[in-house]
Amino acid sequence: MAATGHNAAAEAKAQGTGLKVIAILAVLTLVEYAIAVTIGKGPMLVTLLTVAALAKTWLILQYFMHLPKLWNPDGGH
Amino acid sequence: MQRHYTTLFVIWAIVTVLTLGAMWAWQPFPTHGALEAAVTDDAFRALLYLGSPVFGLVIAVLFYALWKFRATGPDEDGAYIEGKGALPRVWLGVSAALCALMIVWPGLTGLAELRHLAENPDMVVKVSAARWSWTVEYPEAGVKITGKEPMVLPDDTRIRFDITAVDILHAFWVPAFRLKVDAVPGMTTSVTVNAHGEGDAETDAAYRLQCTELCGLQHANMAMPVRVVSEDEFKTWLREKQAKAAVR
Amino acid sequence: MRPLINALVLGIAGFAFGAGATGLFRVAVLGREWWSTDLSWSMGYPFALIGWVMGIGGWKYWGRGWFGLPVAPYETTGWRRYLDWNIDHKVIGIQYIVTFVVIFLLSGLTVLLVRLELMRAGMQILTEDQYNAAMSFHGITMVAVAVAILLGGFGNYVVPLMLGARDMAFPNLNSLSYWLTPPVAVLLLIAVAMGGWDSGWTAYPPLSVVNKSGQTLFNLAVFTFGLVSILGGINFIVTIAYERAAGLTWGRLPIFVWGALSASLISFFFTQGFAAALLMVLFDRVLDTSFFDFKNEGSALLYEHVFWFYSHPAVYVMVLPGFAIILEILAHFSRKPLFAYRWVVGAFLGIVALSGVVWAHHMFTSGMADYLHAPFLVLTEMISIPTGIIFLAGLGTIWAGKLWLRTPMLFALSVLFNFTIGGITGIFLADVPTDLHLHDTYFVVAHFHYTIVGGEIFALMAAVYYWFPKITGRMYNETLGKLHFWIMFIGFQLVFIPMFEVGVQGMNRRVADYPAEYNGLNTWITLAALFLGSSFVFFAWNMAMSWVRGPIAEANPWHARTLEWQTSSPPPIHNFDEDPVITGNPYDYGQPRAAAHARLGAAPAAGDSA
Amino acid sequence: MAVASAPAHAEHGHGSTHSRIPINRMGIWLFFFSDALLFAMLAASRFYLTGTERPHELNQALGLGITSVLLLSSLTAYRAETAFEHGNVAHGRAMLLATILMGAAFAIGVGFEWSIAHWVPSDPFGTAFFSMTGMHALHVVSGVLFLIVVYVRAGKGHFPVGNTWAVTSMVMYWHFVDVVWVFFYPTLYLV
Repeated sequence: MAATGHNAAAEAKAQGTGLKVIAILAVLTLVEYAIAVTIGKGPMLVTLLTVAALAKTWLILQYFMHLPKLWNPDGGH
Repeated sequence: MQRHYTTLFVIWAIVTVLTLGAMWAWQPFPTHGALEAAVTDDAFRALLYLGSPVFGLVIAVLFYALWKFRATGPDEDGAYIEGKGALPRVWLGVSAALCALMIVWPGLTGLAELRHLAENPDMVVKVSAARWSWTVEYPEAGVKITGKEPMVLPDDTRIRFDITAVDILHAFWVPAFRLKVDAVPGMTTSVTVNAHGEGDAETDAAYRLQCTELCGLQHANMAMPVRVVSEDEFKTWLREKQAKAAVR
Repeated sequence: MRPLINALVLGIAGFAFGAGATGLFRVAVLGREWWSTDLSWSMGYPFALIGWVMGIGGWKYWGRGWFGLPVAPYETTGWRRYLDWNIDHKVIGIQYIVTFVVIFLLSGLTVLLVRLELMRAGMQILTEDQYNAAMSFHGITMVAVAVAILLGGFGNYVVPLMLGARDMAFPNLNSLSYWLTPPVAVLLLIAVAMGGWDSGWTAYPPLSVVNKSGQTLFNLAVFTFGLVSILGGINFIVTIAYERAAGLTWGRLPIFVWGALSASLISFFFTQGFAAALLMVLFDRVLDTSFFDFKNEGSALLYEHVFWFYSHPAVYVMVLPGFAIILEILAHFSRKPLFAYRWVVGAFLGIVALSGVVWAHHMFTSGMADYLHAPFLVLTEMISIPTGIIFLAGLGTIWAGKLWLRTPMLFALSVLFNFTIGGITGIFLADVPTDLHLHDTYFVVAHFHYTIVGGEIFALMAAVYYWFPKITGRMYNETLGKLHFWIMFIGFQLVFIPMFEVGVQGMNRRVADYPAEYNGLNTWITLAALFLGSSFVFFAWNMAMSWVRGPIAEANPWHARTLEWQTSSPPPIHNFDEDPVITGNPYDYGQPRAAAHARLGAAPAAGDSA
Repeated sequence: MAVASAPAHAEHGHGSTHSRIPINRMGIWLFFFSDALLFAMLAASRFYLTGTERPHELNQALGLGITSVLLLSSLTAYRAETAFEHGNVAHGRAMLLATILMGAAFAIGVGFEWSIAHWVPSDPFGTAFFSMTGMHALHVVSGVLFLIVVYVRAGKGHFPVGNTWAVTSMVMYWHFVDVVWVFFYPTLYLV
């Protein structure tokens, strides 16, 4: 099974998704760092950082941890 | 069925009246030593009276069911009543209304009254708690007392206590005054009391400054006697204290 | 006995490893004494816990599988199953029930000591230190019993049966949860032997930070217990979501399952609050952090917020299964459908939701910001609305029923009485003006005993008598049962009604001594407490004797419709010989045309006639 | 977590009638949620104690560095899971190894941060900093240990296509640890 059932196309597609997600995550992290450096402190910074962290969490939950499989076991990512 | 409900209603009325009577006769309160006592005790009474018909209803249904709806085995079934009709809605409406009433009165109104009574105090007393004793300071007179010496307060005066602790949590409570607040280290909490009527710890346990937040070994004995005296007597006492402090 | 010995040996070895490694680090790197009670216990205990769980069978039957190694076949039979790792939910349920009944009785004896000390003003039989230790021990053990016995004990035994499942969703996790509880009891007893801790069950800092070392053991024990609670909660939620028999829709679930689900949701959502609070105290004690050290900008109020964020919802973990059990029993013993079933489910879920937003009513006198008083007053009093619905269901169910007054029914009816008093007096404590006087007085003690003992422990007794024939296959003695009920019921009123009065009069709680003015009522309370305590002699005697040689019980002595009664008593290892199919509602009494609740395989279920 | 791999289950529960995977998945998600609450309490305490100020200058380069390493390890963990699901064991193991190494690097980074910290645990920020990073590092280290077990088992061919739940669950745990850091990084370094 291990070698013969190897569905190369599907695997490549899934791995591609991972690369896209990590790219967005990296950008978001850099954005976080950049706004922290530029704004310094205050409620605006806290709000923006919260938004960025929630966005990152959503990406990881959705694509890396396959949250949708909870209610849709066969589908999702 | 009609007959059942009539009898139930009569029993409910009787139980409620009896409960109300018992609650009216019940006098558990310690001495009224402050205007605040009237607020809290009135709220207490109001809740007792509001609770009586509720209590009465439960007792009446329980009693009636035990009296009339008995069986000796599982062979016979009761009436098929699913409770899907209007009753739950009515019950929800009535209980929500009762709840709203209790929130507003005596809850929020009492809270507002207490806040009103706390405005613009006549004098400030500083209280400091430590394991396991109280230290009370009259900053204007420069008098400080501690240990088992009584804290003396003037009658008919609005007194704000500024309370803190030096080590761990304690709580300030004089049963005659009703109000209570924690003594928190690193923080000043306050409680305002309108002393009303003279009293002495010698004859009345309600006049004691009792710690009510568990503070370890001697928690139970962490109490300072309280005396409420007339304003003149209070001034005399303060002067004596000042004189003694000067000699030392 | 083998598993127990293995567990003890590995537990001690684990402790030696953890504490030893820490000691070595302290000597070699820091150049200090090798032993430091707080730190050595904190580091030794986790390894002791791992050793204990592995020794009892967690490694042999479960852990090996994680590493791809073959697990041992399970061969233990008879009573030895109860002293071994076992994944049968029925065995685990009995383990919980017996363990916590024993702790309950032990804690009850402790409180009699406390009451004897309080019989007169002044110190008589205990020192202040011993008093605080006894009072704290009573507090935490009874909280643990109240949290675990209904959900862990009867929940484990009955819920899978009611669902028509063969077991819980995670049987090994279930066994792990149970086997984490003996170390909790052992740790608390060692803490008492070391001189106890004097901060009560609430363990407020800064006292709990500067307290003696028994506090560290307390924190470790209760942290472990929190883990039990969370793992158990997760297991119930998943079981109820995924292991229901065919045809068992959400609208057909017996109400006890809903109670167990609601309580599990609460312990799952909120227990981490207590865990976090205990962990912070532990950090302050052993790692020199300053969460609560006011000299370093720490805050004692932080603990109170985090602590009550769990510990208020915890009371619903205790009483919701209690309510559910009595509603169950009221329906079966009145031979009537449960009144307003859907409303009750709504009320349970409403309580789950509200429970998370009322915690600060424990803090009206704590010195927290003034503007928080009014909102928490409003939210807290709103809890009376769903609770009222539960009362409607109870009263509506017995109305026009055919009440069969066996012992379980008597206990169930008494809950309605007790909780009325408990509920109404709760309003006094939610109401800020009265609470400012009543907070931390005996009024509070009376109130929560009326809710937790009156609401839950009476329901527990109802459950014990109700399911006794199912669990043991034997019938209890009805006369002894009724005697137990009447002594307990009357004794309970005699103890706790006067406590309301003495509290209002000005006696504060958790005191070893009090002004002589309160002598009269306290003497009365102590004598009544001895009377109340005597009822448990009848209970223990009845249980022990009936279990060993009571008359053999039928499969369904109460002629109840729910699923657990449709299998043999006690049930076979996989609960049902054939997987049941649910075909009707659980409480359709008095309706001749109603479908049976369940069909077992092809054969018609017993009790269909109902 | 690797609940399903215990054969004792097959005879208990409904075994063949419905799949264990959705049940295990629900269980592990509930565990994550519950554990997340503990971290949330710690993070909330940090704001309660020190407000939204950052009283000390932290080593920003180090912070960004270890954050990037942890984030990147989520990608390798994801790639490992996907590879195992498609029977690509060799690639899966390589990616697992990369994840383990990056996880270890993260833990070492935190240890280094601790050693250069110029604040102490009794300082209010130190209280929050050490307890939050300590709690998180404990999860990282246990995650690394779990991943090592999975790595070794994978080498023995324990995870053929269709039986990769043990890999999936451990990888999910790893992502969870990463999500916690997604919040802790700004909370400790950036605010």
